[in-house]
Amino acid sequence: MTEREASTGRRWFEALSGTNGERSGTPGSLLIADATLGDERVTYIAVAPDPDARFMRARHAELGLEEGWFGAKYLTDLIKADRNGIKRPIITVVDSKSQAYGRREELAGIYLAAAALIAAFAEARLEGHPVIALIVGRAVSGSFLELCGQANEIIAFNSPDVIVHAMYKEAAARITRRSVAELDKLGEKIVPLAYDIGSFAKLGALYKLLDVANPSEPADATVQQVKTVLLEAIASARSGPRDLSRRLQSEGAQNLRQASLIVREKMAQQWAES
Amino acid sequence: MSLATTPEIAPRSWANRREGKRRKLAQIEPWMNGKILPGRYIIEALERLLAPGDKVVIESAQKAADFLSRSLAKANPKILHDLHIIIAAISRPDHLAIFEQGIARRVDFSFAGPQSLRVAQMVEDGQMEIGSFHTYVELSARMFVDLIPNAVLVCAQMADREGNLYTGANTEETPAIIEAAAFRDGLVIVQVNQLVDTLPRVDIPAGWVDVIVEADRPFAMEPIQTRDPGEIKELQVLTAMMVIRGIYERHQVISLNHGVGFDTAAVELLLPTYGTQLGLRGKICRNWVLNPQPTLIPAIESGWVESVHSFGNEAGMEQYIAARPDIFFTGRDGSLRSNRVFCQLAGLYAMDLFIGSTLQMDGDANSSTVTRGRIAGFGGAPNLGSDASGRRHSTPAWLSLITSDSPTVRGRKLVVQVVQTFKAGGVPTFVESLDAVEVGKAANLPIAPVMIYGDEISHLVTEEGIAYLYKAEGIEERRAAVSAVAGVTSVGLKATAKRTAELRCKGLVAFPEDLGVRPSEATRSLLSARSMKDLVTWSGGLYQPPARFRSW
Amino acid sequence: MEKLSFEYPASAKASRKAHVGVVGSGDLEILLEPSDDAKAHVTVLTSVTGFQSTWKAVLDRFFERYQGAARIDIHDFGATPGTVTMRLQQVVEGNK
Amino acid sequence: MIAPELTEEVLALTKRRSYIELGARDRALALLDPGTFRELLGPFDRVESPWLPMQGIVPQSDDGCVVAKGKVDGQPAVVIALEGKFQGGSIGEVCGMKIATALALAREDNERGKPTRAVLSIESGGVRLQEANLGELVLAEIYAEMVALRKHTPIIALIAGMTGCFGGMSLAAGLASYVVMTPEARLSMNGPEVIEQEAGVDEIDSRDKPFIWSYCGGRQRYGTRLADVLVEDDAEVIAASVRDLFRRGLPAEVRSSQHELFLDRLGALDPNKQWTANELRDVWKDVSHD
Repeated sequence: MTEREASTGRRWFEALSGTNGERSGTPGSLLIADATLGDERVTYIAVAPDPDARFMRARHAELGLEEGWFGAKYLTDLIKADRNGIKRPIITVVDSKSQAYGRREELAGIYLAAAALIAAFAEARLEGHPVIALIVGRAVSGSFLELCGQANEIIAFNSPDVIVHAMYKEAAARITRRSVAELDKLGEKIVPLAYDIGSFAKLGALYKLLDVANPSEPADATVQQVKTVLLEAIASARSGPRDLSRRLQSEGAQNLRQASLIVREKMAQQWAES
Repeated sequence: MSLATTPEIAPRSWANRREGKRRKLAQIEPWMNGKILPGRYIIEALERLLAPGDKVVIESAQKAADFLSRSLAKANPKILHDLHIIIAAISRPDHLAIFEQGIARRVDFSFAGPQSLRVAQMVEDGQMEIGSFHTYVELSARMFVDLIPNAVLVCAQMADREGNLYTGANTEETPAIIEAAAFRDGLVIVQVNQLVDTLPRVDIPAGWVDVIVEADRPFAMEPIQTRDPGEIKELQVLTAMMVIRGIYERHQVISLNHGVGFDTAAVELLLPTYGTQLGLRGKICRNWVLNPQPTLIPAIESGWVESVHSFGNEAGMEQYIAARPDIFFTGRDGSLRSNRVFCQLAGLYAMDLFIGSTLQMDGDANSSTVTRGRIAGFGGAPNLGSDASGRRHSTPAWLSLITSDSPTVRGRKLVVQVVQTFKAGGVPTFVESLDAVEVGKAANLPIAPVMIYGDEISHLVTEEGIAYLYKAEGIEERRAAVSAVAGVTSVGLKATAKRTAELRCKGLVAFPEDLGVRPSEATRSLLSARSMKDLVTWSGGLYQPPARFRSW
Repeated sequence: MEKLSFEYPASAKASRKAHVGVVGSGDLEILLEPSDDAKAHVTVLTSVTGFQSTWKAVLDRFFERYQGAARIDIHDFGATPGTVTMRLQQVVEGNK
Repeated sequence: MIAPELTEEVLALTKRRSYIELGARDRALALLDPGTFRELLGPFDRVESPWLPMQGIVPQSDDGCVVAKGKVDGQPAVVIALEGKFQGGSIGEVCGMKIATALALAREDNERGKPTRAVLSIESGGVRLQEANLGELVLAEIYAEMVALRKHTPIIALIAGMTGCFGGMSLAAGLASYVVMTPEARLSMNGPEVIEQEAGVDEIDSRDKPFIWSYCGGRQRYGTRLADVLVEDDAEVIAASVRDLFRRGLPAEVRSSQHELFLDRLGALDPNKQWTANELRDVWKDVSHD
């Protein structure tokens, strides 16, 4: 194996788990490690760059076919293993470019690999595993949906390098026939369009927006700081509901997801009446 | 009687053209193997065979001799310049390149659809000089009178070693173009897709051909007549219903030509459903002058159609045509025999009706597809959409347009325009003055490029209703009838309720309810085929749509 | 995008709610609800600006024939006047 | 003139009612037992996208999503139908929330012993870029509800029309208990234009329509057992296939849980070559866990 490509995600994964996350039998891009956090045994998961990935369109920290299916299988086995014991917290360390874009991927049904991984995280949450997403870098489109979407609690670093979005700016500009400058301008006015993590936080889906010194280079102090927050998030997940309803109860959602709330309220009312 | 000749004066040569042609061919003799020229010499060969000032025909309508036009565009403009190009359709970037390079300057043409913007620019920039706009058949006619070519660059599907040509399904105007050169000592240069030992049939004899070159790829072919039924709108179903009830049924239209477009495709697709419900099968729409448009398949399959003669082929229809020789003109090999000149002639003299569409129409019913900033020209519409006053045979439809009881009156062809009052984007179809008038002035044309003149149009159909313009007595009445169906365009807003009521009473204007057409029935479910795939099903799998139309 | 409002006199209350169309390319959506005053109130939200007089002409003609008291909401995505008229006829069909 | 005999295929074509041609509301009507359709948050509730008008885009009164309660095969059901003609069936806050809420309410029915089943009729290009991050969030909520509901009752994803099923909604199709497709439908995560943009025209030529349908069209997805049923575009036949699937009950193992099978399928592929659709079918034919 060639030397591991450095990335913010990999650095944080290694700093938190104390291992490089390599496991025989799973792809090199899929980092998985069991570690101790406080008194807890937790599992860390990340998708990182791997120049040797079997599928060439998934070598730069993309969620591809293998990342999806191997990740799903691992999680499903983990759920089984913990069935009668303590439900291990699962922490994703997220700095992944996007889903993989390629012909082979579409032929072999990458949508299903993604669905499999999402289902596995959702099952874990429904089974009572605290699922925590720690966004340290990119969580765009498929990488957000697959690694963060089903988490009980999402934590993001308050850093200009952290980005949560449906699509990278250049591509979104092309498709919506706007210039990048126009997109930025719109983002100032229309919060869900903005690319900065502060705006995303306003939507109410984050457990915490975390200020970390030098977020791309973990240090002892910042690792400790993050671990503390992770433990809080785990406790919060354990005490909270097993669905995603908290995202809608947040203050941010009360401000910016009023339409969502109206849909929920009115439909429930009409459903009951019909 | 004897004629005195003076020995000092050299006798006039009566074969300068023949001599010139011989000399030119001698210059490429070393490269030739019989009539076959290896493709790698084509650019140099064109430089030797053509000369500045020559009139050169480039074949380009549905099929295009694109290997030859691409090669001509690469010629050295120091050797080859100021050619006069005669071309039916300026359709390809390489056609424009020939002018940009200065290889050609003057052009006589018919149509410039996809390149119409660039053509307008090049005229403005002085890179291109327009002789005249023509209709297709008119341009072919001039090749025998005052635009006799020095050379023609044409295409065929195959040639044999002797030089006989097979033009196959897409014969179009190849025979006419070649005839104009071959019999007046012009050079006949042909690109072929394939050299073979035995041809399926001989369409052009070797004796008319001078140079054959195998193209680097098959000649370009655009499926320009294919309309996807999936894109037909409900309003087009409504106008199609009105056309069938208010025109075809009323005038007993038996022989007809459909222009290309969704409006007419809707009519074709309604025949097996709406037309059959009205009990009209066998009574109308039997003999067609039309390319083998896929939207005609359901009408053919349900027994509406007796015959179809075609201008050219339509890609993907080959197997279907071969399996329906009772309907289409086919060679013994089974492939379509098309011929644009004969088909235009049939459209002029043997049709009960022409129906087509336009981009603009003025209050007098003059129409044009020329709009600002574009020099598009016309294809066959002006011919097909005109009444040939030299016609002498009569049919019920032709006679039904007689409006006077003079003992020497003649009948008239039905010339129908079907339009929506507004085009997409809120652009009105009906305008106070055609853009063509301005465009004509700007391009220094002697007359405005009108496609069909108002007095030629017998019927105008819009989503509002039908104006039976042939009944109009005088220009004022024609204008009023046009306004009555022109919706809320500036032309339509001139209509008054009172005048329109009078015209309805007189039978000059009919709204859907006057025709027994119910707008609520005008849904897409009335179309006998609603998708390309439905057309394939109707054809029993014989129609094979080009890739761009396949979504399954 | 442009928002336009029109008002027409009406003689009878529209009988019921009706909805037709879709806010898709070249099409429009129309919602019709009975109104208690003797008027037809039309609001148009259109993606194409600068066509106020065309809208007025289309609606003027339509309300020469239709007399229902109704609140009519139009969401337009570049429909031609012909399409607008067709959808208006559909939405009032059986709703005189 | 004598009426010629039309082939059975043509006769069937002339008789059938196209499902693809139907709008979302009529699709829901076609899927539900006659007389049982009751729309929730219909056009007159006017719950529209608040975000589109802010960007000068005309909203639709149902935000492109029709939710209807009723019965399928006599059993309580909810049909969720997306309208491909409005903003390409894209998922914005309101329409996404309508889907997630309908699924949640169906789950609550099931938890209370009422076996409400769910059909998703999908026409979608994916997340609505004008509502970007809210689209992502509602998608996550849709997935969460699908995983919870499919434990109780089958969820059928029905992909019929020309918009196809892309982006975020392709993942929803991946989470469904059963997938029904027509040959015209496509099911794929990334649209061909996006892949061409990201990976070049040699990877995917987005204008080559036969090629695109060859890898993600209904025929191929059915041929590689990524779809359970392939149906012709006929509203009655499609409704019947939905009823049949519900009669099957819960699948032994939903597709997104078949890890071993799909890992074996991936293992059988040579990652160094670009496979054709037929090659994939051939290779996968031999990888079976039945």
